[in-house]
Amino acid sequence: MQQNPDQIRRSYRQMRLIREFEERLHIENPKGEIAGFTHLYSGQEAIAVGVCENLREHDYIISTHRGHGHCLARGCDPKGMMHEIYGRADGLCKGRGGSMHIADLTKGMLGANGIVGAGQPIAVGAAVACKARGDGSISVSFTGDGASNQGTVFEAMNMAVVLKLPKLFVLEDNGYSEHTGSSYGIGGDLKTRTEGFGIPVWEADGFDYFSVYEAAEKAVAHCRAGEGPSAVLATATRYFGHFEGDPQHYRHKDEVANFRETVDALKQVREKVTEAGILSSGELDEIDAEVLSLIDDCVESARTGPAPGADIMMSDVYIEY
Amino acid sequence: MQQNPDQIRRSYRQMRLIREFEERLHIENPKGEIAGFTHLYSGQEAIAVGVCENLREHDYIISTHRGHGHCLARGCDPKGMMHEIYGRADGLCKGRGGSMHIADLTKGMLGANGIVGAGQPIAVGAAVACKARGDGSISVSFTGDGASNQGTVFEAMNMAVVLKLPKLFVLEDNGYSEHTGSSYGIGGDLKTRTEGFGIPVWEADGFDYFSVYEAAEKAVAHCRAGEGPSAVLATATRYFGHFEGDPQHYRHKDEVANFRETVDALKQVREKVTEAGILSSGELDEIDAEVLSLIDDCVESARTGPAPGADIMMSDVYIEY
Amino acid sequence: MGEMTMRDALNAALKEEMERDDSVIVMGEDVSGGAGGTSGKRDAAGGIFGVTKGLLPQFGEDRVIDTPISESAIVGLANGAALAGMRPVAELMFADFVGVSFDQIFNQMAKFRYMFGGKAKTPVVLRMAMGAGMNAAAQHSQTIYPILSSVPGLKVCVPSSPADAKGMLKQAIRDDDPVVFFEHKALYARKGPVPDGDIVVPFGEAALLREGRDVTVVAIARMVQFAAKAVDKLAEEGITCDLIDMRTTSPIDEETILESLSQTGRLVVVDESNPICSIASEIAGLAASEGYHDLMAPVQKVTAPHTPVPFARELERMYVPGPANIEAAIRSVLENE
Amino acid sequence: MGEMTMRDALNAALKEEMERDDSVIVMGEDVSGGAGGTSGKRDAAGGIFGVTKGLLPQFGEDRVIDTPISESAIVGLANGAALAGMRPVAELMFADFVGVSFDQIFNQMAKFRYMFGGKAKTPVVLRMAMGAGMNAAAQHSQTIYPILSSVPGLKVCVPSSPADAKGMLKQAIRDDDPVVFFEHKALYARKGPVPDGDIVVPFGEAALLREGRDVTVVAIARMVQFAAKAVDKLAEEGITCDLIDMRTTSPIDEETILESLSQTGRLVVVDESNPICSIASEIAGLAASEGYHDLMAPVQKVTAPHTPVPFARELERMYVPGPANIEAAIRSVLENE
Ligand SMILES: Cc1ncc(C[n+]2csc(CCOP(=O)(O)OP(=O)(O)O)c2C)c(N)n1
Ligand SMILES: Cc1ncc(C[n+]2csc(CCOP(=O)(O)OP(=O)(O)O)c2C)c(N)n1
Ligand SMILES: [Mg+2]
Ligand SMILES: [Mg+2]
Repeated sequence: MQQNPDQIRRSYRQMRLIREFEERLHIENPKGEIAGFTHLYSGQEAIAVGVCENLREHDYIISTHRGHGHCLARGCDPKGMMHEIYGRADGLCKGRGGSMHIADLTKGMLGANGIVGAGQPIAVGAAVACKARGDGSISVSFTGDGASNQGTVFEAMNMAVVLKLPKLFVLEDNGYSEHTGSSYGIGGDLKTRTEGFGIPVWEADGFDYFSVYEAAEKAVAHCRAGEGPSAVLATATRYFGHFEGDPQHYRHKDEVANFRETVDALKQVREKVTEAGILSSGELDEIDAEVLSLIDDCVESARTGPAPGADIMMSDVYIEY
Repeated sequence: MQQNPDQIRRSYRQMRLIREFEERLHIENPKGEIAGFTHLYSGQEAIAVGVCENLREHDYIISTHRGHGHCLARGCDPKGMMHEIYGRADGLCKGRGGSMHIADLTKGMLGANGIVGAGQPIAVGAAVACKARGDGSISVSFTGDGASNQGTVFEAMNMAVVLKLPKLFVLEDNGYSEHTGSSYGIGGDLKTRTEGFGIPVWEADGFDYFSVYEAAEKAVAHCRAGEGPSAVLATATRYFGHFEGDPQHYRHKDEVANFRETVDALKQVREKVTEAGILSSGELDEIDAEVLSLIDDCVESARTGPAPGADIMMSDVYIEY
Repeated sequence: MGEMTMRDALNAALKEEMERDDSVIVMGEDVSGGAGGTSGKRDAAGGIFGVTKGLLPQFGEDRVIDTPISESAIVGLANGAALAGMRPVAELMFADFVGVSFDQIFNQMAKFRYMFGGKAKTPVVLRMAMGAGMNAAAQHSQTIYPILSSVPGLKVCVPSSPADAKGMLKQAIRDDDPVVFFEHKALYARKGPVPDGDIVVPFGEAALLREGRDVTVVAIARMVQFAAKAVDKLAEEGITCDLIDMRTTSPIDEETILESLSQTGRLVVVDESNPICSIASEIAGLAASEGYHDLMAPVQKVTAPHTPVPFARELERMYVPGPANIEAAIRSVLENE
Repeated sequence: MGEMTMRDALNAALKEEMERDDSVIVMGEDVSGGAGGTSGKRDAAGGIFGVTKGLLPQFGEDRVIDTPISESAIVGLANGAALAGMRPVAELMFADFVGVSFDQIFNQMAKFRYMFGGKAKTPVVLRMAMGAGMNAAAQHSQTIYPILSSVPGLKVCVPSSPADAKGMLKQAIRDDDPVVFFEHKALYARKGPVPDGDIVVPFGEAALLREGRDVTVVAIARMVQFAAKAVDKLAEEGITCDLIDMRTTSPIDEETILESLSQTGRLVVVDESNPICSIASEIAGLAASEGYHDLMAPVQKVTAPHTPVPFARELERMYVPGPANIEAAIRSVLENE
């Protein structure tokens, strides 16, 4: 925990932003205004933020079906995101993508992706561009424990090694792949499997922002130095169901409450930085309040945003046709 | 080398059969009577035979695009195969499959396959059937060094571990993936990568029949005992080009000659068993002569076999339609 | 004859076939669920749409196989098990995931029998949920039966009612050829009458749901319902249509369609897919060749536009052909001669 | 204007575009070859069909990228590089390998721009060799442009001549949309005139190769040659045809086809693909809808049968539509009114 107050303030705010964005969606969702599948990231905030705080302007990230956290951590506009989730014409993707396809190319955010395991080879491709530019930029993919069993993920790892690309693989084990525990579907273990391709892996406690930040710092440095791909393996949990509406029969009813009470990422940062005297409780409360009101704004504005019309349905299939 | 003379006689004959089958095709191919792609197995005989000699009637194997060796080692009829390669109506696949699709379900031979990496998940499926029957039978896939980079192969390995199936993965590193050295495309190494899934790997010298036999013996025993999948990793070379007609610019011109002179699989067996006094040189010569005349027969008969007609083109798309 | 949802009808078909034949096994992601979870409860999912619910408790883990997220391997697993004598029913969850498993469908299961000289049989059923209606956007809403129907060696089912769903799934399981079985998401919860007992619906036989004089309306899956609405509405005006539910898009029951066309002379084809190389194109093409002499007006294809499936409610509603589009198309073939 | 093979024309297009624009890169299995081999020679392959020969020596390993056998990752690589500002030309070797990489084509490159609100562009060119003619059997001989043409967001090229191949590949590389580029194996070695200098063929413009009064013949890739034979033969008898080379199957130049049909009233569509949901079906369907009032006889579709591609010479020859089939179809649309 050698970070300066500004860095911590920013990271804490990012984590709080993700948390409140997701907790609020969990409240809004049952009201019926939000369409489609919504996969929430609450509980894993330290991973997205711990990794993305190590990134630079020209780096790329690619996300998963559970993309809000990665988008926010990468700096996507929360209001644009909320409008997108509500299917508004002025959402980040004009209401055509929704929760599962939020992207912002101007931020180097190559999209959430509804196909599990599809993002990894794409991110490897972005790493080809990074290498060609020679500016030390890197490309990052996020991969769930369940997704890690998809063949494309292994192909991506192998390809990144063969081409010696600046590619960071972030493996997020949140305990579940839909309704199945992550241990069930993984032959061997995530670390050994990744190392088998010749990729160094830094492990982290995914509830602990500092742990993730430090692991990512090393892994990112490896990539930027031109040493080829690297990986971060972080373990945490998701606080909500696989998607909103999931009755979670597979889960002990106290499981999440225990995590929330003991190792919650936000709680941990707050305790550590106040105890260490880096930031005061009051400063953190201010951030919390600011974020809460921002989220209020986002939801209010999204609820009444403009509906997309036929022109939006028919456009952007091609650039020129 | 604790095998009895009968076993050795049979294995030697199998290897000789593959060798002469392939060498003869190499001679016949430029004459223009054989259509399509032909990938020859010469040089790797010890692998197919060393593995298949460990198999039982109800086991399954699945092959690759380079399938003749596996087919013959599994007991497919050489004449039926030769007719197939010549595109005859009475070939093993009625002339519809050709070299790349030879199969004989009655022998538990689930086919050569033109799609690199496609056979492995299929063989895992056959292992599901083996497990269900509970008769100790197993399913074997052969995989080239190049194919080992296909995502489906990793998925198959993982699946076999998760479902704890009696599935043997035979990895054949013959030095090349088409026109590229095998080292180029493989991140990490084949052994560590496979072990990363929790699959034990037995290594073998793929030029040495006894080495392969013994490695396969252990790996097969592991599967039959219900311990889950296992692997054999064998290294050898192919004596001919990737396919017939390949000018092999990627290869040093003396490379194959050196292998043929020093470590050739047939030569090694002959030397070892005659030196150990298990079989005499004369006995082996007899086998060679018998095989040569069988191959003559096969080619003669295939050259004049019946051409397939429209009925064959239109049948077997469906069983009932 | 009871009323049940398509979901329950499918579930019953699976259960009955598994009881009847030990070689029938089920596999896919979360087909039971709960393995490795902290509640200790298995069958926690029963399939993401609940179609395989209750099978694990009854038939056990060896016959109801939860898999990792590896669709190529899932379909490969089914293919290999089928070659080795079993009757696997693999679930692909969303039809869009054909993307990650296409080789095993397109180059493997469809071709084994032919390539291997007629010696293989591959009795795989590949179930998948298709279609828009859940605002699941571009990668979870497609209806790709045209792509699958174009592949020789595959049979393709697109049931529109609970009874057909049950009878066709039973036929699919008993069929010795590989069958791709599409279940429309928007139909799972719809109820309909299902005859008691062992019903089997043969493939390649379209159903004539309404009889009429004026127009032949051919529809698929969810579009059958919308077409029925349009047809019933027009009937009140005295415009009557033959309404044909294709039921399988491979094989296509060309006879029933051409027979109807020979009576009406006018054709509307309703297909939720994108328009190019669709089943709508195929049937329109059939009318231009085999049906030419009967055709008295231009064929109308009613399809989704040539765009991915959009997310927002308003957009998805515009994207999916509805009763109003079908009604307009029927009117137009009557006007335009 | 020189004579060259389609292979050389494609090679020249790649070379010229790589010289023109640094962001153009090439990737695939053995696009150069020789890495890790014992001869020490690179560019030992230059692509399995020789199309990328000589690029590595000129442009280096960073722009001519040999890959492992991992087609999903190859296409993914191209997709990601394109999103990040490059213009990748990825080679899939055989079109059949779309099976193992379909998701990256179907769910990713085709949909990024739409799903992402119009902010992405994906200027990928995906080259692949298609078609029968080499006795490469069921998994190495398919012509799957109908499947790709059905996917909104993709453009699809099917050139029939060296000049078009060059001009269309250049357009494909400069195009900001993803393009699937089919090269017919049986055409690589065929020579034809290619204009000097920088030629670019726009997409969606079919070529009228012969003009006639009696029948409109629409053909694709290798079928254009066979159709030309049939058309030229019939011309000797005084039967004259419009021969239309589609050149792109997405977009389809419906105007040119309908315009011709309005003159001839008769249509033959020649497509090497399997018949169901083919481009032949699509064009026949077009005739039944937009072209209805001009149609004076049943449309004839000349396609491969609904079977996988068989291996043996005799079988493959029967499988592929030839000049005789086309001639018969033309005669039949003239007889049958
Ligand atoms: C190719 C593909 N297969 C299956 C799915 C359905 N699916 C969506 S999320 C998911 C589980 C993913 O688990 P994990 O990677 O651990 O991510 P998490 O949901 O835990 O964040 C599955 C199976 C999909 N979207 N794409
Ligand atoms: C999916 C797929 N990609 C590419 C090919 C083309 N191809 C055929 S064999 C081969 C090389 C295979 O190398 P390896 O697995 O080492 O087997 P070997 O040829 O050495 O026996 C390639 C790339 C193919 N048939 N299928
Ligand atoms: Mg997870
Ligand atoms: Mg090899």
